[in-house]
Amino acid sequence: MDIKSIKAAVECILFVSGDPVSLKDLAGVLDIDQGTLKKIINQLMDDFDDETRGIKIIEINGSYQMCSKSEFYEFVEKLFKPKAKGGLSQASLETLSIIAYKQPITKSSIDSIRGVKSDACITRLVEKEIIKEIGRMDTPGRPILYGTTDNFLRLFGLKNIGDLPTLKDFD
Amino acid sequence: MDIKSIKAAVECILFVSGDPVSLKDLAGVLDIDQGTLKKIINQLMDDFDDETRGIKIIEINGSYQMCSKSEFYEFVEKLFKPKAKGGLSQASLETLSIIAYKQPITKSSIDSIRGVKSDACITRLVEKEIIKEIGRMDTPGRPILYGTTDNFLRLFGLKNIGDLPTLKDFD
Amino acid sequence: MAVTIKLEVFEGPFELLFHLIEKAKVDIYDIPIADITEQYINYLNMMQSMDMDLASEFLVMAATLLEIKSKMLLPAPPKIDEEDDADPREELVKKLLEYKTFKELSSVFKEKLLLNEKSFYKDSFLADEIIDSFALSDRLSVEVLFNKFQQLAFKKVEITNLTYNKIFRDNVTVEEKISHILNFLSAKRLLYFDDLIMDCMSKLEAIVTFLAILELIKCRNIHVEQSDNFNKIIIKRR
Repeated sequence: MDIKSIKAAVECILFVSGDPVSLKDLAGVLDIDQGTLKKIINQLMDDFDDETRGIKIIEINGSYQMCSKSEFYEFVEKLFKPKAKGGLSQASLETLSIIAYKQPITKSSIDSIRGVKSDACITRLVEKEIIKEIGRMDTPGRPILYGTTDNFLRLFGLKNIGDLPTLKDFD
Repeated sequence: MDIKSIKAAVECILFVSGDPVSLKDLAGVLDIDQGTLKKIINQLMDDFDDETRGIKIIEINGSYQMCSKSEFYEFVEKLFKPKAKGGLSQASLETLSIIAYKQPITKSSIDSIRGVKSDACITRLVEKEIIKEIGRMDTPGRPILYGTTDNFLRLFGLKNIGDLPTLKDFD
Repeated sequence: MAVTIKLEVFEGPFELLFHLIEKAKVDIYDIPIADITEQYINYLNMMQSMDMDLASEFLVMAATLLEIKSKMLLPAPPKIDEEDDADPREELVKKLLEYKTFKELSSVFKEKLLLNEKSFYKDSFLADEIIDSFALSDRLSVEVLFNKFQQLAFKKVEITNLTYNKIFRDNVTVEEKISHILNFLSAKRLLYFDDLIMDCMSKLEAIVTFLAILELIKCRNIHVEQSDNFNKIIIKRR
């Protein structure tokens, strides 16, 4: 398979999938090594940067997904009146930012940083699949440890958790 | 808006929609006259012909829809392991061919042409939105009249129902 | 469940404290603790209708502030060792700064979210829908369809004098559905609306199910709730 066909095949697969597809799966089905494919996909992502393109490919935790470019939101909005995604409250955003940087973290640690109870925020974030239970702490009561999900990365346009804005002179 | 942005916007809208979008709606939302837009979309469709592209835009009854190129079906099939359906059964194809050429047609007429009951086939075709109820016959019992859908046109790559191969020495 | 009443605009004691420190335009590393404590307590007094849960947190902070204040008023104890001359405010300042960091980060997140909300993803195709996303000109060709029809046409069956079959209606009634739902609810504490609808064999049955639910709500037999948009709709017996 030449590079052109590989690009086309990746575009096709990502379009059909809708959901993210891992580099591993793509390499397997196209029968190419992951390193080479990664380079080709990076090229493909650059191709999508072109101003005649209305869609793009994003990378999330080693998987790729096709999505529309936000520049054209106004047309999409006019035409389809998409359901409001219902953003996040200030309190939920605070809770989320603590979890993002401090994960894995327990509810009581979050409460202590925020100075208030975060139960409602945590419930909402879990429901929206932005955070999830990623384990239990080995202390009495075995409190739940929370961490962020891939959906979190996608919602905030991050490739992986290392992509978070860095914390300056802190901690 | 320049041509490049219009192309990008159309790509974006068709991607988000998934379903066909009419030229009229596209022209309305982009605020361009339909004639100009049609020319630009034709250009865009040519752009998609490129061998690096895995998706394409098809025209159905004055609407446009984004779909994947069938060349890459094998990869998609391998990756997503679709249930071994492989499209339509012989019985369903028979039933569908009768409906396509004889629409509007009642179930009992189909039964009588095929010589067997077609209930299950019709149910499956309606579920797959390949055929639909298009009215009722004005006779006792008011039997349902079936016809093909836009999805039928899309599945068989037809622009409109007049595009069906004509029946020569028949009827 | 207690109704959460927001105390002015302050979500918690840290937020209020920050507000006071910023308003007083003082250095966070050198908080005039007596002044700030007074302002903080005045603020608490001003707030009449307080939610108890929140109030306790605000009160804990008031106590902390008072403790720091008293420590600072006391003459410094004789030094036992070098490290023991910690500023009583240090712990509080550390916590305030940590909170401030995340508060600032949350606005960065907010911007990112707003930007990304304008991007859309395609609904994921289920495995059996994949076939439909292709223009299957090579798999489901028109020729196949045409040939099928020609074969049939040559059977020369009589199409005239057709006897019409009866149309059978799905015979699920609203009454049956109502007892079905009530039966379920006598065995289980709650039901999900989605599950009820998914169990339906036909569109008509789904409609009948929906009508049954409406009827049960009207007769106050059941209670339906949804915690947020697009969450699962829960059906409970009243």
